[in-house]
Amino acid sequence: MSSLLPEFLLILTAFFILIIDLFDAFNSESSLSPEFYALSGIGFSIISLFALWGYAPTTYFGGQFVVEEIDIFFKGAILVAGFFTVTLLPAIFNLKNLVKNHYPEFIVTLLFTLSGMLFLASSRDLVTLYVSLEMATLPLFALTAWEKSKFSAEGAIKYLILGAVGSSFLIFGFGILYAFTGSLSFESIRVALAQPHQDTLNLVLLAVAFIIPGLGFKLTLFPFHTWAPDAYQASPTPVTAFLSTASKVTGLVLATHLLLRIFSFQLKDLQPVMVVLSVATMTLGNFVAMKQENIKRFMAYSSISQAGYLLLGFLTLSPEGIASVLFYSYIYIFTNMAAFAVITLHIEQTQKQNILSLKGLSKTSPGYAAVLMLALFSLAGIPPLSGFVGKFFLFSIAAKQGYHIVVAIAAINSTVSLYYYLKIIKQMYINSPDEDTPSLKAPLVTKAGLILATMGTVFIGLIAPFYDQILWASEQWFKLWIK
Amino acid sequence: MNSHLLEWLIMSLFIFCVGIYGLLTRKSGVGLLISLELMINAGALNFISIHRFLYPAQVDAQVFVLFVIAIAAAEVLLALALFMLLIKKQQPVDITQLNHLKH
Amino acid sequence: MGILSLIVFIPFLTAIFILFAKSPKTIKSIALAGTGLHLLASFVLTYLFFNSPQNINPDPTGLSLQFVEKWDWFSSFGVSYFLGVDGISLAMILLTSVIIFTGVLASWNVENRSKEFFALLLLLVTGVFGVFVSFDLFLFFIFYEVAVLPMYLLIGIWGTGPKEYSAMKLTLMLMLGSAFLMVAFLGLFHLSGLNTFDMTKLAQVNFDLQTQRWIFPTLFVGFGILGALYPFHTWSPDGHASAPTAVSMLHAGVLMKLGGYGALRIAVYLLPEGAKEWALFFMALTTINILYGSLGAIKQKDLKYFTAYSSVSHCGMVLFGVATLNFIGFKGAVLQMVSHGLMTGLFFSLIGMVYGRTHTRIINEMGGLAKVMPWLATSFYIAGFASLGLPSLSGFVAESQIFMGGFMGNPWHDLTWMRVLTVLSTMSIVVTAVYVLRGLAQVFMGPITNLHFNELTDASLTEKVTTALLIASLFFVGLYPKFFVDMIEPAINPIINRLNM
Amino acid sequence: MVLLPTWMILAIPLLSFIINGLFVRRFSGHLAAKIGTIAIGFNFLFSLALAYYFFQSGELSTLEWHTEWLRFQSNLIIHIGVMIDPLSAMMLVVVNTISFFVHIYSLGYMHDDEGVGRFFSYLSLFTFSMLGLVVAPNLFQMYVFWELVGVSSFLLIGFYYTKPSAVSAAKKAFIVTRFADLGFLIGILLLGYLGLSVNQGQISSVYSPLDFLFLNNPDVGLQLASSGLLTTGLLLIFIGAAGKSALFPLHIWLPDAMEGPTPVSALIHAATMVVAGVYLVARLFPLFNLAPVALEVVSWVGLFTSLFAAVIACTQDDIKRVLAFSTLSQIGYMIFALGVASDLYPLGYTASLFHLFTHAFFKALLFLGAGSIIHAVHTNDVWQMGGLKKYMPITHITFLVAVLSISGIFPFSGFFSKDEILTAALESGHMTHYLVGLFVALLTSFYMGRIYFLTFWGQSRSHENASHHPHESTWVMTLPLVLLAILALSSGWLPFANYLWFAHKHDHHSLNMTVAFSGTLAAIIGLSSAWFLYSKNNFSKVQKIQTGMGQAYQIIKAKFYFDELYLFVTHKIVFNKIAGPIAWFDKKVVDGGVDLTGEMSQTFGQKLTLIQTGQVQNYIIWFIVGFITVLTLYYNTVL
Repeated sequence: MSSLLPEFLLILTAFFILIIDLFDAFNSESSLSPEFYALSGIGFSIISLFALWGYAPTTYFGGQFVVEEIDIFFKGAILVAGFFTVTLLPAIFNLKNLVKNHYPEFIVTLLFTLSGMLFLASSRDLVTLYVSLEMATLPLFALTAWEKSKFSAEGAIKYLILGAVGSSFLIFGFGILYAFTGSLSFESIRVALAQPHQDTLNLVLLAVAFIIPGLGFKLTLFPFHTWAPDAYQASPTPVTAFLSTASKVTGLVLATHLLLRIFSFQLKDLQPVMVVLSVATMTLGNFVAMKQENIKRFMAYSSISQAGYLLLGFLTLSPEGIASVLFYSYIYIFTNMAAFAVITLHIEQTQKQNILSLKGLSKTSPGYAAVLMLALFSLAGIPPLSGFVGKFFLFSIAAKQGYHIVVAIAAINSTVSLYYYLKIIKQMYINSPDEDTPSLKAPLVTKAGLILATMGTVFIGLIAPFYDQILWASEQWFKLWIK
Repeated sequence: MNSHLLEWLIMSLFIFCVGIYGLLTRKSGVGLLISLELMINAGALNFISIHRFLYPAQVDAQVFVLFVIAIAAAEVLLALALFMLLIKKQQPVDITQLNHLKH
Repeated sequence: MGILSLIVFIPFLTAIFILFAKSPKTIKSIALAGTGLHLLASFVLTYLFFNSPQNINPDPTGLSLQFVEKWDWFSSFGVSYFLGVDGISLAMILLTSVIIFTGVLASWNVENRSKEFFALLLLLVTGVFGVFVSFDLFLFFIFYEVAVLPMYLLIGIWGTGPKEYSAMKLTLMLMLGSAFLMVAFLGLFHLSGLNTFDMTKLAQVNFDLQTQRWIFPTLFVGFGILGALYPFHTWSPDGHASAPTAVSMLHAGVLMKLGGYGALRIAVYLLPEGAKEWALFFMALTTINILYGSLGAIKQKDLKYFTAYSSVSHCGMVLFGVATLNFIGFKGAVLQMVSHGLMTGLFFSLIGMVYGRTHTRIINEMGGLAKVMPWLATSFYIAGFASLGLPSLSGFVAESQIFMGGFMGNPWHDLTWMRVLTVLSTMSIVVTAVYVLRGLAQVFMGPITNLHFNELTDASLTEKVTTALLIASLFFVGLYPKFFVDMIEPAINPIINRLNM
Repeated sequence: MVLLPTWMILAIPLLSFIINGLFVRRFSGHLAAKIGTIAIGFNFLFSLALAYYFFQSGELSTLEWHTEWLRFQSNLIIHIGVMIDPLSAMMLVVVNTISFFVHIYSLGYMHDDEGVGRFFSYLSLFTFSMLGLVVAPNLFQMYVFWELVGVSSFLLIGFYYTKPSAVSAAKKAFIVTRFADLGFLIGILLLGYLGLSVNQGQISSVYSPLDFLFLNNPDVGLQLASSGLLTTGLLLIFIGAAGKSALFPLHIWLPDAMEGPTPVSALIHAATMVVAGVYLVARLFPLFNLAPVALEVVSWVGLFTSLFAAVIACTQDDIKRVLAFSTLSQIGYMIFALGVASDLYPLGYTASLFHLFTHAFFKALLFLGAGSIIHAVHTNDVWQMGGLKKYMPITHITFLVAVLSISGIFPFSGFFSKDEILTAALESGHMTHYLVGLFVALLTSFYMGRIYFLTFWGQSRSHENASHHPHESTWVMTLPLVLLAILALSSGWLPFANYLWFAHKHDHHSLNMTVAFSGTLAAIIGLSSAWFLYSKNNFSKVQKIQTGMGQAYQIIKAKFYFDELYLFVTHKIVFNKIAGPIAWFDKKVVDGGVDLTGEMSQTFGQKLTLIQTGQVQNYIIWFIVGFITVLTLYYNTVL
């Protein structure tokens, strides 16, 4: 039972907060504000997650729910993303009128999404996969529309419609897969797909064609990314942060299940598709980000381009591949969260979302400007920050497969990405602020989250044992599974 | 792969395409939801027809379809809630008008 | 924590200290103390290098590195923190410590936001030192990009003229160069079969000709972009013109040498067959580089563009020396790196001083300054004579080696072609003489053009120390080249043996 | 071995340069002047003693001292050292004497100039580099000091740096010589390469391939000659020599070099620097001997320069320009004397060096004399002088001695050295060289007579008011004049042949009567026609001749428009047609290319933003497009 503990703790905290809200207990002065409960809930679930570390992979619900070392790392990443998102919340929800802007409900929805994502990581058959995927995505539609701004509804609706289209493609694809074995578990499908005899070959083709868009939607790959900019812009900044980190990691989890656990024998033939998709995503993400004015929309395209880099990790069926993806996703979460912390404070306190409004931030609040600069440099992949180390390992996977041209394109793309990151740094450091701009003030919790994220951005890449542990975990997984 | 199953698969593919066509042409929000439902149900139909012809014994497909239906319902619910938001802000529930967030 | 890690991280620690300092006075003195300490450390390193027992690498094509520090970092990825020093790196460390010391001195009157200025400057120099001592490609790449990145802020915030445009262009082009390098390094790593980034091990691998044929040009161009190779040099004139004095001193003096150093140390050493295929092409390209740079300098109006074009031509000579693929040519390339570093350092510091007084860098607007500032005029002339290759100054020693190397040819290239290219690039000594004398005569000689030049003052103490130190080192290299030749020759033997293998 | 180590001869001027240059000249210029003069005086005595001991010891050549300077590779090491042999001993004496006398003279001439300290430190720098060039044991060290001499001449010509004409003259001198040094450097590289290939044959592993003792070694020479590249190498080196000695195509800088103070012209542009080219050809003569084509070129270039310069000298008005062209013509003499020499008729070699020896004294005397004249009348223009005989007796007498000596009248040194050159040309069968040589001798005596009569005879034509009469210079300036006059007289009698000879030492046979007679006749004709035209004040006859020659006279007077030609080539062609377009090309095309890529990616990004139309329907279309692309892509990879 213990390996279900992380998910269970989250749901328990969610209900606990609901009950407190029921009795309207938050308004009284004595009680702690809701995010403390959420933070402690997530904290406990992280601790329980890593307590599972030593035990051999444990299976529940007849093989539908399995916790392997690799899943522990994926779940860890999701929980960390959730943790940071919660630290951002006090910055935007002014605690006086909790009831009016439904702060406790926001946290509850968030916790439900998180638990859905954790279930997804351990699912081993199509039903659990689909259910937990929807459990992870549906609350997000609600969270995107939380703000009372003019366009929040529009963004949420677009997100929902495309989400529905994506999941319908997914279901159709799963249907075709079901035709092969009659059972829904990944393992049996994978084995069945190992030697598809001639006439079912085009069926496999159709299945793949239907499933990739579903994955593409979740991972914001090129043709399926169109929802992301609008959804990121419409939602409140912490949710944008959550979308760009946690939902990105969920996409990676989905990719691990689909590409490595189901289509592992088709991976060789899928390489050209994946290469085209990743190059297209990178290039689109980087080149469009150059022309963006709005900060949130800009971060959307930046995260789309990161998805392009992450896809490179799936080009190979080797432990290094999944290890570098995981390593980079941890780095990406810490970096993005550091960046979003400053952006949330800025947008919240100046009510302006235009990049130009960042003018002279280094003079008004030097500390936050330095943090944002470090985060952006890490996103651009500049050593000695950890973004570079992560990207280097990812590109090395593509180079290992001999795709040197792809590595070249990716390298050029990261130079282009440096251009638009430097544009922001120019605003902050070179241009001078208008006279009266006040310096940014941050609630204690957000400041703590910010410091933690910055420490992660700088040090994760330098600490070798962290990567070695991830690599060991993926080797265990491959050893256990490729036999 | 007997012929009957093929007919059903083609039928579900056809419904799927109708759904897509509906999505692309409908202006009103509700029309959109209907075509979304069509697409999701086409997927479910797919499952049922395979279950009926190939693996009548296993019950997995039915479990899957039940979940699909439930989740589709949840999505529709959410969509309607969002439309309510639109209406509260005096914006018409017309998808083609919703183009303020662009480029 | 060996001496090499000390050498690399002294500037970094000084930068950290500076962040805590308050008044500009203390900031500058900490920076000066740090770089002074560093200068001392590099002299101690040189003393130890010559006197401590040399561990000679038995295999003739292997590098014999001293003071090696090697710890595993990402062991699964074959990445290790591998520092070592041989003749070439030591020469470059000496150059860099002199330039950063004089650079800090030259920027004594930077008032606005001097804390960030000195911190970034020292961060940049940490990267440069790191490159010269690291022998693991991954570590090399990290230090390589750390050296390039502060440039954007340094030029962007403290620069003059179209500073944002040139800062952005400079950073992007140099980053593009390092993109080339990343592709090549990953290619080397994966095609070598052994899972390591350690340069000494990669040097034992004989890559097949096909891979060498595409990796070598990528590497050479990647390094060439920083070393102002012909078509990719456009960032250098704008970059230097807009950069503040110390930054352009450091950049032209030291950073552009990373290109030459990398081309020699990595491109030619790891891929000898690729070098044999491509060297003649790059030799032709660098000949254009040399003549084009010097001819371009004649018509320049602004003193900084004038020096920037001259350093494009001189850096072209470094890459020309590397492309000759023979013993004398390589030694000439390294000597030219040292000599050009000192020369450009002196030139840019002087321009900074003159600009500080006349507030104009346009050559025609100035005239007859020698009467008013004799010290600056004489040091300007010494820098000019060094750049046109007057004997007894470092320029001549380096250029004669490069031209002799080019003339001697190598067994793999057609001798007459090399002779033609060498003669063409030797012509640059005349063109350099033309533009140096024209420029200096216009600025310093002749009657005083506008009147309020009369009350301009001559060099202050810090300026005198800067110019004296640089001029002394120029004369030292020019008069007693044996010191550097003995240092560099053993380090070049492995590269030559590898080519002859 | 002399009482002091020979490298002292180099160290003393260098020391005086450093002491004066860095420290003393700030405090008192005059002290610096005195230090410089004493140092060179010591050098003068030391070189005399050195030459005396060397010629006593009768050795061929001694490599006194050398240390490794620059190592190219193990078998190509460049040494800095001092080599004494008859040629360098003679040159040591010449350079040190002239330099010493010029130093004394400058004490007076530069007395009231505020940059006197700077002047004397530059003079010591020049002497140091000239001596370094003279004693160089190898070609590379000679090139090093060759450049240092070039720099010191640049500094000295541009001494009055506030005068724009002096600045451009200094620039022109340095750039033209630098252009010639390019040829010299390439020549060195070529000879170094050839030497290396010969050296592999281990002829003599003691020397590095660029040492003179190695290059002049007969069997090495033969091997070098067989390689076919020797002639090109030597011609390249001759270009270097032509640049420094201002031979025909590269002569334009010498007349402008007169912008410098007169003592500088006397020292550098009369006696020492300009003969460096002759010294270089003489030093490598055994090699030149093996390349007859090169020798031919040398002789013809020398001949043409002497004729060309002599013709122009007759038309110049500025006294220093006349002397400059006369130097050009005399150096042409020395060069063509070397050109006609060969191992069959070695007399040309000795004659050329003998003429170098004597010419140094009387040309320095002429310049110093001109200096004291200018000092007195404050103008260079010959037409504003006249009748100075009465006011400046010593200058007049010494000037006369020099004029007679250069024209080649009997007892004076010029007669002997010029006579030997003409005999060498006659005996070695170069008839044209002999005849042209004679004609040039005539022209020389004509133009020398012309300026002598114009300055010293007739009435004073100076615009200054009559009351202020020019007075004789102080003893400090006249003493060197007298000493030089004595030397100009006596140096002719020195038995030069048995000190300096090539191939075999033939005994000093008597003068060749026909040459002596024809030479003196040419001199007398020249002098008398000059006396006839210029001694009286009415110059009607001169006007008649000038109008008679018409346009030709103007062309000659304007130095055949060579200066304008060079200006045209450098400014119009190089600066505007090559450097300008390159600067433009770099700004617009190469820079433009980079900016273009920037714009292109910006517009590409702009186009891509249009995918986000905001319409949900379009997003779904993109979704389906994605589906189709995945389908087709996967289809053609699998099937």
